[in-house]
Amino acid sequence: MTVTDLHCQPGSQELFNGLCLSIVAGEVCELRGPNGCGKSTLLRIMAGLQQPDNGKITRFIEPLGYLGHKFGVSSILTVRENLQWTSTLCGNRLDSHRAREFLEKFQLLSAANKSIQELSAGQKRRCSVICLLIGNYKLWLLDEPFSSLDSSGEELVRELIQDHCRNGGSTVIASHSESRFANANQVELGIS
Amino acid sequence: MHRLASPQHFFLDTKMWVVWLYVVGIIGLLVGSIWGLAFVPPERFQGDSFRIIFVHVPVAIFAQIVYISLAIAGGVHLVWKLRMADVYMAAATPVGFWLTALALGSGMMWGIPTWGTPWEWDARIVSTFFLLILFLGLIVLRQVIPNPARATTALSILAIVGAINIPIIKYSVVWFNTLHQPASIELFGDISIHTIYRIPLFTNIASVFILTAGIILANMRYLTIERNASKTWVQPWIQGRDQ
Amino acid sequence: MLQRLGFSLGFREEINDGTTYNGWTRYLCVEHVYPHSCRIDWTGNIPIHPTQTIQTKESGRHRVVVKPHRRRRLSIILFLFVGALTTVLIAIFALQNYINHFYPPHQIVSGEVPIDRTIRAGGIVRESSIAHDSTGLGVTFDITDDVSATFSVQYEGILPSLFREGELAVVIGKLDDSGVFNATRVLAKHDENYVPPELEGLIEYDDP
Amino acid sequence: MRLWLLYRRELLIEIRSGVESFIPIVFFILVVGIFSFVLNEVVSNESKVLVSVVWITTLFTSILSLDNLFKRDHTDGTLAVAVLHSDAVIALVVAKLFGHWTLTGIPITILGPLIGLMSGMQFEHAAMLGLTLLIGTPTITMLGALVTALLVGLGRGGELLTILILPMYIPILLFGMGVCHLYIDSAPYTSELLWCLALLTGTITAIPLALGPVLKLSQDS
Repeated sequence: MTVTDLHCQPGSQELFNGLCLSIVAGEVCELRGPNGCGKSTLLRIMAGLQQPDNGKITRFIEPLGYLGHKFGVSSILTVRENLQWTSTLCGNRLDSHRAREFLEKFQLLSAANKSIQELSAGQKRRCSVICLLIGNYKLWLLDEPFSSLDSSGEELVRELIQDHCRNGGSTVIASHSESRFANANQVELGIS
Repeated sequence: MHRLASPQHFFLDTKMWVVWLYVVGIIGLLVGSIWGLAFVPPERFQGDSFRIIFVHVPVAIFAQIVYISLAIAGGVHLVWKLRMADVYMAAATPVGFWLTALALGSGMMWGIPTWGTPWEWDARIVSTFFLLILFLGLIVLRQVIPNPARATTALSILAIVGAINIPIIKYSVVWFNTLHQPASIELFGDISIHTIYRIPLFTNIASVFILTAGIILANMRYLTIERNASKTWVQPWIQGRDQ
Repeated sequence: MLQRLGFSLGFREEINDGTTYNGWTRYLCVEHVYPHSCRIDWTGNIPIHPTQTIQTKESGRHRVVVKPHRRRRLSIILFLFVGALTTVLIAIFALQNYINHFYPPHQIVSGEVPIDRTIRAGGIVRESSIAHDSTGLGVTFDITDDVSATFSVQYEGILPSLFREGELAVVIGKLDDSGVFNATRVLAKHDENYVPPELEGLIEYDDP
Repeated sequence: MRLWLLYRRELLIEIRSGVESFIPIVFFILVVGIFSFVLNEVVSNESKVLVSVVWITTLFTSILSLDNLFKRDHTDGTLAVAVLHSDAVIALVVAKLFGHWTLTGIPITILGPLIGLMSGMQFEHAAMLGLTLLIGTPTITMLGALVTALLVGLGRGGELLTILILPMYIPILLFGMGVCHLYIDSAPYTSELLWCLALLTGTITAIPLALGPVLKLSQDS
């Protein structure tokens, strides 16, 4: 995926101008910067949810895994129904065995039949990460993936990202917590 | 034509056009309406009340034309993302709204002497009324959506859907009207246009066209300034050095 | 290592290299770039997922895009075409058989008309057939189609201002068994009226 | 298959959200009831009025219920996930339209003629009313969904919806009612019925495909 001379000016303040970026397979790219510097806007533009003022994004791999601030799970349905819904959406089969394995890995097995409303924010975040895994996308765009996750959850997600990159996927993370990835290339989004 | 696409050239070059459009438009309107209102013999059925036709017909025609042009600008914006298309839409919507309001007003003024009631559920008045609502929808939508990029795209989609609906609405209203409660005297239907009326009418139509184009252009110039306020070439005008 | 890549006008040639990517067969589509379009010089490799092997073109005028896509676009275009076609056909068909909006006089006279239901009948008002009865508003007149069939109409109420002999009129009401049509409403056609072009067949009525 | 699963999910959400999804039907019955009560002497002898009342209330019920068509998914973020899969979004949108239609369209198509029969309408007039509703309600749902998609995520999209959609609904209303009125007058109604069908096929071809990109556009709130 390549981003060429992106210019975005939502309000009066110009977020970025002439930004060039290319995400290569098997690489973690971290967007750093204080709040309000347009990290999530850039992520939304890369995901295609938002139109930049001008500039062009060529995406080589079409389905992108995007994890935004909102949890991508519908709050009325139960965890299991959400998993099933995401698998139907992405078009790849999810048998109950694999679902159970995911739930065990994320310690959500107990909450499997409770509706999302009753879960805590951390559990919701884990559920949306499972949905991300189900889609087995090549490119992950994560917006503050570690927010509202406890230490075990954070550890789990980081390990997931690492082995995702190892077998060829790539990830873009927008977070202001300090970097924990060795070979990640940093993109500083300071307010000029 | 490509030169005009950039806001700066657009603003500088069109200064003279606006002046000319205003001048010709106003003169044309004066000539046409004076001629129509004063010198043309009264019409056999309705006498003097018929003269409102010189105001009503051109205004009603251009109300629809402006809406169709909005839809075209919407299409252009969706396909080529031209900045000018967006500015045109922002400028033309209020003008279209006031044109339709004027058309309705003059229609009512004409209704009082001929039918005795200002509001007559006649097919043509009803479709102009719905056109007014469509324009209102456009204006309201623009104010509700905060993000300008999304606002323009939403507006262009609504304009296109609306434009597709105009002929259908017109047809269904005319059909419904003639079916149930028979169409009373059409607005200008039952008077075939004699030649003596034709000339002032056409001058009026042409002058209204020029005037609307002038107003829209002036609006567009104002909007280009407003949108590019932060740009350097705009600063002299912001300090009001020369208008 | 990555050259600036721009979109360009070109045609897409699909080479099916057989590998599948989560259920989609992968097409390698090579876009042949026309010389006059923006110059793309493509050298070296493109950061594509390492598991995909790419066959490089020596002429350098080709840009290789690996895009797993399906035969989706064709079905969408087909669906759009069929849908639009049916809509237009139905609309045309609707416009055509709009005209027969009321029963002509010969049907009324020959009795093919349901008796007990409110129906619409229309025709030309026969000359000097309008007779006001003495009591007040009642009026009788004959409607004919200038060929053979004529039927008389009995109506209570004010006749429309533009109702005159020799003009078209439409009556709505019930036909009683004796062949007299007692109308609840009488509508007279305009003399010259601006009829929107697509409604040629329509008759406009006028009723005070 | 996927469509069926998504459709089931829509129904599940509606049922699980409890009474809220039955408000439109109650609203429909209430408004029709009020109208026929107030205009009692008119409605009883002239079934045309009742047809108009039923049709106008259908419009308002659909506007009332269209507002939260996308709202729940937008707040949850599932809309953002769905929009990213550009080919799956069409299936989701069609499932949503069906879901909404089953909750507002079908009950109205059943209740409308029923109310008509109850207030003394002849059977075949009520049947014709049912037929026109059957053709009209999907068109209303689809057209309304398009305009709602424009307003997704805005705070007070609901009231604004009415202003934007009503002019678009006029043709459907007029032709739908027109067919019933003509049928009651026993005048030939085929051409109007065909117009209803044309509107239906027109919306079926255009709207589902257009909703995907429109939803994508209205994501960046």
